[in-house]
Amino acid sequence: MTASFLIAFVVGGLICVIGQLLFDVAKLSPGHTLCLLVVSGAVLDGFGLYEPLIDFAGAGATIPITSFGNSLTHGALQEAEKHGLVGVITGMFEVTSSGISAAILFGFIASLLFRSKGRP
Amino acid sequence: MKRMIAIAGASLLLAGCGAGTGEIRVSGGEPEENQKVEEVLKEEDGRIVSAVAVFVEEDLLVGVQVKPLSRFSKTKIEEELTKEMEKAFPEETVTLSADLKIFWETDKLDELEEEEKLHKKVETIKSLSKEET
Amino acid sequence: MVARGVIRFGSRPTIRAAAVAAGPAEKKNSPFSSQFDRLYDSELCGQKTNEQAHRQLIEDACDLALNKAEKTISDADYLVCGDLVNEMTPSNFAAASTGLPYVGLFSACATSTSALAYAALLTEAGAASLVLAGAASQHSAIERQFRYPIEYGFKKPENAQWTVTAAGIAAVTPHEQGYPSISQATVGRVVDYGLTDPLNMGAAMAPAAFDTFRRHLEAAGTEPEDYDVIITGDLGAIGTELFRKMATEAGYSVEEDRWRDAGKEFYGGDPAFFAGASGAGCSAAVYFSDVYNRMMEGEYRRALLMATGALLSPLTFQQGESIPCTCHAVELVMGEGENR
Amino acid sequence: MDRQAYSQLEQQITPKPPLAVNLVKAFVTGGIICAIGQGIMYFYMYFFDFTERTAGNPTVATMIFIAMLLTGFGKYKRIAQFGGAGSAVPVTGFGNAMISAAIEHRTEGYVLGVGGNMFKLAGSVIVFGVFSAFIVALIKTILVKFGVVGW
Repeated sequence: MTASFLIAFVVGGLICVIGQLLFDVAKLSPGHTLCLLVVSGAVLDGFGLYEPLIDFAGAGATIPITSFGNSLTHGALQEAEKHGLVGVITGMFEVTSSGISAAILFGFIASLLFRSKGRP
Repeated sequence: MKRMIAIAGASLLLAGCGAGTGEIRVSGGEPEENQKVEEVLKEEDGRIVSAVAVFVEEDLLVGVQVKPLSRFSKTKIEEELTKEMEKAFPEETVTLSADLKIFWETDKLDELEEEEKLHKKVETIKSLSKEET
Repeated sequence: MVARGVIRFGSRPTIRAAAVAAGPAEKKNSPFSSQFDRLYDSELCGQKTNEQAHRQLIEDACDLALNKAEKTISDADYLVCGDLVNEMTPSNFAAASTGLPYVGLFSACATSTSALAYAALLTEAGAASLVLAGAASQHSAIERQFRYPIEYGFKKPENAQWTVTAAGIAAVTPHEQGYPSISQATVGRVVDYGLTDPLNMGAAMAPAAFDTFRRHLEAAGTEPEDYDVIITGDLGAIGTELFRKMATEAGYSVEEDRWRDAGKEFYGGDPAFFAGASGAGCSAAVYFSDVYNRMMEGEYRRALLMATGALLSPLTFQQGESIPCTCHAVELVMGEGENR
Repeated sequence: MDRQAYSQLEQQITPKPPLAVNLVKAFVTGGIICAIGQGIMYFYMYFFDFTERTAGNPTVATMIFIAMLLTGFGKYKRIAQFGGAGSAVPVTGFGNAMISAAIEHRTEGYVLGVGGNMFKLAGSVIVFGVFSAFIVALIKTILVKFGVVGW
């Protein structure tokens, strides 16, 4: 049990290290970095590699933004398996990442509750 | 921050009370059936940390925990074991999962006395194991 | 004409008074805060939006400057100021509430000196008996326009600068004894050395500062030693170092104490603010408090104010353009100095 | 000083980001966020009917809820100043991008301000996520059709 926390910590941390390398070494902006990571998540799932990573690392693989690309591809592939090419489009929206809906929901709630605090 | 650590800590403690490691527990069946389940599971011994198996009427429910590094091939292990179990028990409906939740729930089956609750629980476990994403 | 882009003011218009209004981070962290005339405890200055707060700061600075000059709004003839928000709306709204004839100036963070030069021209031409001139910035309003939302988590590099929340306004009148007067101004050229990092503004602006510096000194026939202070606008720690390196290479001798930079000093070198301060209000706040006061006390008899500005927009940056920069210089003298 | 000499000088003087320190900070921050996520995941598995496979969704939503509180109280940007990519890469960073934009633009009203600007930063992530998922799924489906690979 403790092992799974450790694994989540290490795997999640390593994905963030890749992000930091893209920031500092490749000099990408945060936006470019996140897009790149999402795309790599989607591609990894295309090769069937992301699900095993989730099995292995749990939250270490589902919490980083890469999982977002994975779940979109995964949804599309699941539907494609059942309905062929049309499923590619419908599946993607059927399994909309809960991250998006949560972010929209909480973003709106936050705009009702909070104001930006300004500088430290 | 403090609250988050508290939540994480609490769930860590709660999560700590499943079946012990290195243990294979089988119940609910005839002694030789139980023996057979253990044998099948032990063939996989390199990768399985602990397991619980329960016979309930027509059903055989198995929850296994695989070693951390073997989790990469969790789905494969599940498939292989299910096949072997089905071969060993052709009359039973085998529900086998390496999911921690299924493991916990199967573990709890033993404590249930009432027929109805038991039946409900079995159905829940079976449906949980089929769910995807 | 003295030289291209250089104006010598024979009538020596005077800065009769100057005032600064600033926000909470300035109150807490700036070594100049005791010299500011009004300090707010909230970034919003009691208003609903950041843009309204921005406008409030400008109005406050105008009021305070008039008070200090012992004048009223009806004595003023013009308002000349600017800021960094799109179309300079905070300045426009402040101008609307003062009701003064108004010229909005955009020179980015160099607006404090371009406004002073413009005000001196109006006075020199006999068109004004009192001009309010200055510049302002409000951290949140500027930051969200040029960078990210305020609460967005993003690691600022060490070369980043912080936009200040401050407005500085000077009351410029025809020559009066006993006040600092404007003797010469150099209108900056736009210099682009091809730098593209909007989080390293100081480095982008240093060449513009040096260009104006050299042109001003050549036209005035002076050496750096002739000035009690040469103070750039918001080059920050990195830009200042680059500016000094450029000057050294060109054969000028740099004197640490006399060569100041408002941005670098604004937050007292606190590493929490990285390379220092920036924003149109940064140079205005320091010029119209610390530098002005020191001139009034007689510590500085001759000062060269060189506010620098980066003339980019988020659009040009995203289109991959480099950052064009400028620097306007204004020379202040106290008493009947030389070079009349 | 010409442009080239200046740009060399500029590179010399501008401080380089301390790579090793930044990587360690990103690793630790990201790791802690993921470990907290793991805790929340176990919480959902233990108290509700979620399996390892399905607990990811409520976990992500909860993490974004926490990100909302931290963003609203002005703490997230401090975590980010320490953690760099460690706080940007987890979904909490995605949430922070949307939530900060929503808070920022509430002065322009809920429809044009909050609604219109919420996706200002995070929108590109959604666009590229959906588009790349489409391409990947399309290629794979076609390959399967032609029997090149299996599901």
